[in-house]
Amino acid sequence: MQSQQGNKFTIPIGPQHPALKEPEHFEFNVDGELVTGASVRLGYVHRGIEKGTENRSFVQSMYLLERVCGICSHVHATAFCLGVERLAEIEAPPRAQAIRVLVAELERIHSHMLWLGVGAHEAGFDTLFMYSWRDRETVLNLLEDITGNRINYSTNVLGGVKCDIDREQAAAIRQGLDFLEERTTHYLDVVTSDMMFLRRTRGVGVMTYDESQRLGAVGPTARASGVARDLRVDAAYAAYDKYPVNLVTETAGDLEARFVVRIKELFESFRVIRAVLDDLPEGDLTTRMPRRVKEGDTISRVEAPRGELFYYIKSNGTDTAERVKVRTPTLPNMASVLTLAVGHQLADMPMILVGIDPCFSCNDRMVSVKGTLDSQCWTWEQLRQYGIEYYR
Amino acid sequence: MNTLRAVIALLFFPGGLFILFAGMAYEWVDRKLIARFQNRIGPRWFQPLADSIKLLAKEEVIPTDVNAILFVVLPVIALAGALASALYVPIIGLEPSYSFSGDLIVTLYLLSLLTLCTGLAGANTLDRFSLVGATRALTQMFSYEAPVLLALLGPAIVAESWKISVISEYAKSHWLIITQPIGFLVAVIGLMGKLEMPPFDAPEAETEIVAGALTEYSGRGLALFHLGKSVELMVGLTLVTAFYLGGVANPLLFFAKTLMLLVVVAGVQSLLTRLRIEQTVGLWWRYGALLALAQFLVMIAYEGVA
Amino acid sequence: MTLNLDKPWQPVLDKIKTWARINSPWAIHFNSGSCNGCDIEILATLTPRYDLERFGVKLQGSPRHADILICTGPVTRQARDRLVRIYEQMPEPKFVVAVGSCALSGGVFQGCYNVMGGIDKVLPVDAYIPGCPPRPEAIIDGLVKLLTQLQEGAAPEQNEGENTSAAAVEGAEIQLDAQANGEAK
Amino acid sequence: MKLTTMWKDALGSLIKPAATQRYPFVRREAPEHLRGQLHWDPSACTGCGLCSKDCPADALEVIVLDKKAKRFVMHYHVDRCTFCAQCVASCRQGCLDMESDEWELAALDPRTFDIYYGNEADIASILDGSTEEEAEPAAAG
Repeated sequence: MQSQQGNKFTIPIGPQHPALKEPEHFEFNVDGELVTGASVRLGYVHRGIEKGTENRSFVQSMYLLERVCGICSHVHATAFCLGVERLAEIEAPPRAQAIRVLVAELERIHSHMLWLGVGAHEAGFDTLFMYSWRDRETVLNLLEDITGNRINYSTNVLGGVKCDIDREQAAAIRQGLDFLEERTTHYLDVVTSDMMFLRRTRGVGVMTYDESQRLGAVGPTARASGVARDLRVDAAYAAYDKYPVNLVTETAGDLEARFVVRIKELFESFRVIRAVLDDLPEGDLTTRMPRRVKEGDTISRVEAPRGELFYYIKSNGTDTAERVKVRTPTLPNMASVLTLAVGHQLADMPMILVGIDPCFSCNDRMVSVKGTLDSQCWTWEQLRQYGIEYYR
Repeated sequence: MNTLRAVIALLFFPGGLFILFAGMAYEWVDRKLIARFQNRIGPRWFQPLADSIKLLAKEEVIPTDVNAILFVVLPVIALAGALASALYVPIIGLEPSYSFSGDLIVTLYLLSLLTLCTGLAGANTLDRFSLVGATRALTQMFSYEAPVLLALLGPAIVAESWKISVISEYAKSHWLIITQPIGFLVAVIGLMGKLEMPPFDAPEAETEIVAGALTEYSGRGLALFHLGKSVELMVGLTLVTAFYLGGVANPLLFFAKTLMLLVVVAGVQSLLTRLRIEQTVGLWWRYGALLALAQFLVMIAYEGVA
Repeated sequence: MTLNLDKPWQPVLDKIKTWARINSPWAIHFNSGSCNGCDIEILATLTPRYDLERFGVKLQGSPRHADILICTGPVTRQARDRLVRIYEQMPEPKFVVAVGSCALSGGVFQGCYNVMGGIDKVLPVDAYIPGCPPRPEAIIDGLVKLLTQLQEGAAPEQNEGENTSAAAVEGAEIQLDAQANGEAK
Repeated sequence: MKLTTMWKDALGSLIKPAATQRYPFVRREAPEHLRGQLHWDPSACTGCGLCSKDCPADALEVIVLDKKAKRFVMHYHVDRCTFCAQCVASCRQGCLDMESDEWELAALDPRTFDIYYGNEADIASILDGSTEEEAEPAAAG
């Protein structure tokens, strides 16, 4: 991917760079401090997960796909489970669906608070980073208490969920949410009124509505530009039809708007979690899931904290998927970074980059742009060979 | 006995060892305070010492294609400049070891040596982050140097001397922070800019250009630059306290005053977002320099009237 | 640097050096293909709840400043060379800590076509921290175990230093940018 | 627009104790359901191998020595385990348990990650009998 090349001084960011916790290589052409061009080289975290699912059973694939991304692991597993369950023509019990929603929203809280901290850190406001991560520990503790792990919860099994919520845990969640709600109100005040912070966010990296439509941005990045699109509202999955979500949009499209959208989404999450706890259906946690899944293919979409997550699953009647295709939200958002970068100061680059909440482990999928590769079925060996050549 | 006195002053007190350890102590207080502001425990009391010893004992990698002599010598000059400046300021409220009329100017230039060396060191290595860091460090230096000079000349004008000891003697009876608040502000903020502390840490902004000019330095060179910085922190605090906060006094009181100043500095560091380099320059020239000049005018007018 | 062991102050100097090294481990973090679950847990160890600065740990951006290379994730083909280069850029003495199941053995990614396996396929690893991801407490536990071992046995550490120093010199001879990213496309 | 918004937090935390846990010195009690090291209870095991079949990371091997006499040995690779507890969910006899507070698994030597559960004599026979076969994966892992 490239946008406007010039033969100027080039600043590389990545693969190892303190601004990015994940390896990815960006090159910014600068004229003094002004960025005149940007390009990215993806693929450092490409592991071949989609191909990997082809020699694993559905059960094993679920855990592999959960590790596409450590921050939004639950939504990956949920998307896969919903798809496979649809193929197998079963439906997880209502209690399981509600718990999926609950964990997904807790995860959204953890992801957004993490992002708030990272955003502040990129701007050089370490105090906000420290405090938001301190408060984030509350939600991680809750997740650890419910599911048994702080990250990569492995809540889902095919046909339901593993963990239940008892009264004590519900009380703990409510208590944690009260604390978080109070803190989140404070953070909303910080990102909208801190003069020094606003100097770094207001009017920086503006993406208009039209631009976001053209670049195909998704998730909170698009919602900050006024695009009212959220799968939890538009195509409610799991139990979201029972616990409706309100859309949060902003119109400014700059970094401040992205901060505000995400923080306001936190309030939505708090509300949804409380609604789930108030009205948690009784019943089983799992239904019986056949090991072999009927032949067919399906599409499964969920709203990850970063935007729309898309799964295509094809089964050929065995216990192994024939094809799994993942499209993660960072990839469509990545184009916007390169476009927005041009014309900004070098100092704003980390902020703009982080503004889309990038997740490169999600991002590094093999994508065949129409016409560049022959459309054919690639074997494991061919892919490995292609990988070796590509990375040489 | 003059020679012996000079040797002691250079090697042990107040130059040399004492100032090194004192500088590290101040650095620890600074780090600890920031950690406390961020609701953490923070480093242990010997942390800067351990860091320095470890770095000194570590391998120093000299990249190829750099001027090796410059690469090795620059950190030494930087530290030497900072150490030498300690001889002219009233460390912990004692009389400066050496004094001559006009030593204020010399001290200020000795203090700038660190930034200059950092800039040169960055420009010497071919690494791109170092180059950007060096550019930013020098840009920032040109922006704060003039206002800080103006701010420190304010006390000099009222004391009618360019000698640090005379000015601090004068300041003993006049709390200049009350009569020259703008000068005080500019001096403190200038000190932070000099030390590249947040929010003026654009030259070494970790998330943008890794470690700025010092990216390529490892081991000894890095240790010397770090030490130079902590010495400068101590000297700068001493200077500002002596000029604006009631001059030299008994050592304990003076120490307490510098610590109070450090609390303020640490607070500013942890509460403000990093400024972009063009915002820093704008801040200094649009507000810092102009305000300091305005204060000058008021002072001169007042003197003229009085 | 030659050590003359006849000098009477040598043991004292060594002790001071070891003390300083144990109390000031600066770390650099590289993700060579992890799902970033471990990355955020490593970052979390710096935040108020766990605060690794208590032990003098600082996360550095430049490999030149670091003593400990914290690796997460299985080694992918593309990240392999960068990982090795970062290791080579670090000055001696240096240590490698592998965090997370993937970094130890490849974990769930074993058998994926672009994954080479654990970190120890590429670099000599000094401490292993299993978990998916390990809790921040477990990471602290691993670091403390590594540091305790350094305190008890300075000897194996020095041997390792000699073994790897040749590689480091080689690395220094190649013109390196501070970051392993001047790669030719 | 305010100059700073977080001064209340900052000043407050000067008075309040830090949020830091003194971890290696004071150990917080792990949550009840924490997934730590896997444990195997051989009494009900039928050697069906579902656990190792469902394991996404091949961290489990059930070595059947004598199915009738119920002589099984469980070979558990901590370094491969993803702590997902699918094996616990898969086991129909409830032999496996992951809810333990053994999460301090860090080690300096990767050999400690190979864990055998079962009768000691059986383990010894496996270790003796298959040293040649086991040598390679042990060295690599």
